Amino acid sequence: MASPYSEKVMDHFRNPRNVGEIANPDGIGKVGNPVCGDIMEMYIKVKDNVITDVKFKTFGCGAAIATSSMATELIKGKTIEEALNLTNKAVAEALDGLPPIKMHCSVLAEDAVKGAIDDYLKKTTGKGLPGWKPRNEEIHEHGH
Amino acid sequence: MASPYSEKVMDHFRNPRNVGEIANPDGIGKVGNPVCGDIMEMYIKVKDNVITDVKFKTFGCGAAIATSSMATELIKGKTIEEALNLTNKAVAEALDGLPPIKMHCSVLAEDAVKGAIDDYLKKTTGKGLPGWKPRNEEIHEHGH
Amino acid sequence: MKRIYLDYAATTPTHSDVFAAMEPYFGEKFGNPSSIHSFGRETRSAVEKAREQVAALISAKPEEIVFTSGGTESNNFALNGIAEINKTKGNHLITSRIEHPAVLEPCQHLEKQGFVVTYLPVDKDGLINSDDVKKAITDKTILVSIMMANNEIGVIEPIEEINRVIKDKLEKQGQKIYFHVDAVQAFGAIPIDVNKLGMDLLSCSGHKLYGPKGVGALYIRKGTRIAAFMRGGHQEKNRRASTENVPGLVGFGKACELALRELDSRVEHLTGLRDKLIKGLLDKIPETQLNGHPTRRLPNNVNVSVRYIEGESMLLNLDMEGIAASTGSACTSGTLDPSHVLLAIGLPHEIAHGSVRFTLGRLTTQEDIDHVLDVFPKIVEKLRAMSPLYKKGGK
Amino acid sequence: MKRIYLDYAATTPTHSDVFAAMEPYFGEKFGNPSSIHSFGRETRSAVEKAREQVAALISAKPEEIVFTSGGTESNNFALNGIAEINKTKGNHLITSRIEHPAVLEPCQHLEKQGFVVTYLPVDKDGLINSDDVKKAITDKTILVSIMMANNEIGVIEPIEEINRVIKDKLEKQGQKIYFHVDAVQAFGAIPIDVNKLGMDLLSCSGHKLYGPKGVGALYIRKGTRIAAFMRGGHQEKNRRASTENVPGLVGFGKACELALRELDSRVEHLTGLRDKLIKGLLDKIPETQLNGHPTRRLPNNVNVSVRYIEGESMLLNLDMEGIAASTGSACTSGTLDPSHVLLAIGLPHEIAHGSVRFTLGRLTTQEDIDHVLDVFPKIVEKLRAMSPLYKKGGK
Ligand SMILES: Cc1ncc(COP(=O)(O)O)c(C=O)c1O
Ligand SMILES: Cc1ncc(COP(=O)(O)O)c(C=O)c1O
Repeated sequence: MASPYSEKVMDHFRNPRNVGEIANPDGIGKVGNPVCGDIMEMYIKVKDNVITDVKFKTFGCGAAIATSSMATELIKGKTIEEALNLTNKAVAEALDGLPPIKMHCSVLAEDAVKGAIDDYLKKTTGKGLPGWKPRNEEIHEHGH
Repeated sequence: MASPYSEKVMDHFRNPRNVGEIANPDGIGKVGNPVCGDIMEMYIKVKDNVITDVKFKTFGCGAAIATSSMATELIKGKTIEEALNLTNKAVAEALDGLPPIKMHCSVLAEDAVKGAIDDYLKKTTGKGLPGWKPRNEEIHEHGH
Repeated sequence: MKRIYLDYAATTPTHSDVFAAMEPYFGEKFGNPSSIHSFGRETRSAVEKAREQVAALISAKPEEIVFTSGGTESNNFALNGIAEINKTKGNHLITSRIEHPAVLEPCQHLEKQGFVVTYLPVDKDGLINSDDVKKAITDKTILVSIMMANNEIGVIEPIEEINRVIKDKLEKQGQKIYFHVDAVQAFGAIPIDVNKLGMDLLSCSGHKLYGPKGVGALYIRKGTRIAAFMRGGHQEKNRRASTENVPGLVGFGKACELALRELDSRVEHLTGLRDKLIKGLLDKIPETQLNGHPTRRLPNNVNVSVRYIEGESMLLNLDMEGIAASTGSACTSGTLDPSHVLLAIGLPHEIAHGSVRFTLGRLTTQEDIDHVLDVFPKIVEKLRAMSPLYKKGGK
Repeated sequence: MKRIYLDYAATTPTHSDVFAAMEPYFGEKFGNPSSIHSFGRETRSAVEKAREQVAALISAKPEEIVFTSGGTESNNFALNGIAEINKTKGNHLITSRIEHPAVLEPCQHLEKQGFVVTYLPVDKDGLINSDDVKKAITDKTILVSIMMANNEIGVIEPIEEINRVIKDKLEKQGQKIYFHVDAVQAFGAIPIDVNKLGMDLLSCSGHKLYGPKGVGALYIRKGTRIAAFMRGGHQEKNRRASTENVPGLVGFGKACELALRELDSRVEHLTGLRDKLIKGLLDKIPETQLNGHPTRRLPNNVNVSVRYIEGESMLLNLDMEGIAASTGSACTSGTLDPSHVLLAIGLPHEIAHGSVRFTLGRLTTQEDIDHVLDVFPKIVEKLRAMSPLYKKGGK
């Protein structure tokens, strides 16, 4: 029983922004797994602590694609700290909301961003994001 | 959930034959009771062992009225023995059938005839119909 | 011959506006509301609109409405669903002797499963006493089910008072007892506000208020846990599986919208006709009595007992004159016992057998009533003339 | 944009002849079939005619048909009703892993009440092995419920063989096991003869064969005892209370009449289109597979898995092009697990997530299929381009 998506979601689904890969990324976030039906990969390019470029690839439903797309827009040109402040709620709100059963997609998008930053920090500082791990496993359990 | 009655039933219901009482009857049969919602009274006039006149009064549903009416037609001009051979099935068949839940009305009609003859025999011979009693009580129980 | 329909409590004709609202949802907008494509989205929103229309008629929230296939399902759902969820808390149910079979039969079935049911009596007018409800409550009571208005004699029960008794139990002893109301006859016929009346569950059915047959709803107050009655797909938030009857629900919604808009004028129109018919019958036909409370009754219900004659034979004669009515006589029901409702108000069997119900509707006119008052006394006379119980010149 | 509907397994548009047959029963012939007056008699006979039409489609007797509100109710009724009546004889049920939720959920609910249910596996084509049924039978087995045709992958199960296994048990050991068949998808789509196939109960639903939504039937072989599911009035010989949905039943009957008349030509038309679509999809889109047996399948069912991409995103793209289809992906169902049917035939999760079902119907044309074969490969290409699982040039 799917509720229709908002116009914003459909816009990002129809014309996803920043699709693709970055050849030599400064960080890659890979979250989700095929069992759940959602996989997101996010690639970032960072210069002077600013995310100068970002691309994604997503296997997943309409909401997964739209949240990925929206997340890339929201962090492009932002500092690492700003990007880390991005919450899944903010992604969902920027899309004028998501149906309740699709909220996990926004979590995935937030996690993909965090994953990419974690990877970037590991590469540059040797230490990742303190205490961070993707939440999708957890959510998967709640979904049942 | 009542099935519609046959045309014959409706004809006898619309224009019941032999309605009324007989002033000085040779026999009266009274069967049924108000609890069940059916009461029949049958009056007969007998001459030389032949039923020369018959009338009825009935409190009851359409089938009760139609079966009373049909029963009077079927025994009028008949000998006592012929009248005693009248079965409820014969009454129902003469009416082109009755809905199953209404078959008890034909039993009542048969019993009203028997009751009137029983009464006539008691009056004339001092003994009624051997072993006879109205069946409506029985049927009432089965109806539940 | 012009036919006069006076059996609106049995069912009503679908209103032409209702039919017009339904029509596009058969061949044109036919998608399954669970589908995500455009065909499904257009029916999904139609179903949600219908839910709002139904909710509005009783001042409920749309999410408190679960659609069903009719009043019977709503009642079975409410009783079984509440009993199942709460069986560890208690096994006692309270209802009344004059409920519709769609409440009584599920109750009897629950008795076979170990539940205990109290069937409250009513007074001679058909009214349930809220004190009786109070006295019947035990610490094992989990559910009270009382109808809002009786389908045979039209009496309107003191739902608000009964609810107060039940809520008292919660406030004073902390015992939560669910209150279900079968409002199938009252819904759309008299004003209902679930918040003022306070019940937890309420049953209604579309075909009693100029909506289509085969649809109904169960109002379930927010926060009420209930076991599903039909299991399968995720429809109705897992509370009632099965592909939605979209045109039916759209029609039901429309019927509720019309009922809400026209409620006052319908009540006024019907009350006038009802009282005219009651007065006319009692005046013109000796030894006739009204069944059910004279004023605390549905605006459209007239139920009379006519002594010495039987209900079905009156109905058939009325039908021959083109007048459609109903009876509480056993003869139409497949059993030999007359209406349990008429027996519950204390009528002896032979008088209960001799009752007729006229229920009026939107399309009933003064002329219709005049016609009945002209025809019916003659029918009574004819039948009394052949009744062994009736002795001419009064008994 | 012209819209192309390819989701006939979800629901069908009401046939115009069906609608025409129903129309008079809303506002004009609206009586309650239980009423004895003329308004009731005309709808009573309409209901009985509909019963004959439904019975005729499966070579049953009219009195073996009980009307319900749809396939879900028929399934719930059959499973609960047989389990309840026979619980003293045994507590074991057998069904399959690929049944519709309207069978699986009632089974799970019966498990909570102490029944034991065996869920049989299927092979990679979706077929149940009648030997597995045989092995699963214990002396506590009272009911076997197997669907005739699967709603997702269209596979047609060996009902006649399974019935033989069950009847063997009766003949050799004198153990009566009831056989229920959910034929909601097969009914009107392929020939069904209840006497040849031998089941005791069979479920069907009106809206899957161009009849209205909200009506269905349960075939109950003569002599089969079953507990009522809805209790109340005496409708359907006490087996299913509630005022009959007269227009719905009339429409359902008409739809069955049409299906019977047109069955052969529908099968021929659909089989041709189905095979064209299957071939076209597999030819045009690399790394795509057909789900369900290639020939023992419903004439209108095409279910394919497209690697590396997810079902809902395919559906939304199809919908943007005006094409309505369905998916076994979790994303439409409110859970995260993909279709239990696709998992049961052994698909890994990620492939199950990437499946699409096209179901064809009376009004589907060659041009529609051509259009899908033109549009869909482009959608796949677009989605694969953004999939992290897809490495260009094949992986
Ligand atoms: C009071 C009452 N409850 C329940 C019902 C059952 O409703 P339905 O026939 O729609 O199932 C009716 C009507 O028959 C009724 O009058
Ligand atoms: C195989 C099967 N069984 C049962 C059902 C349930 O039917 P309905 O939606 O009419 O209740 C469906 C359809 O959704 C089905 O495909």
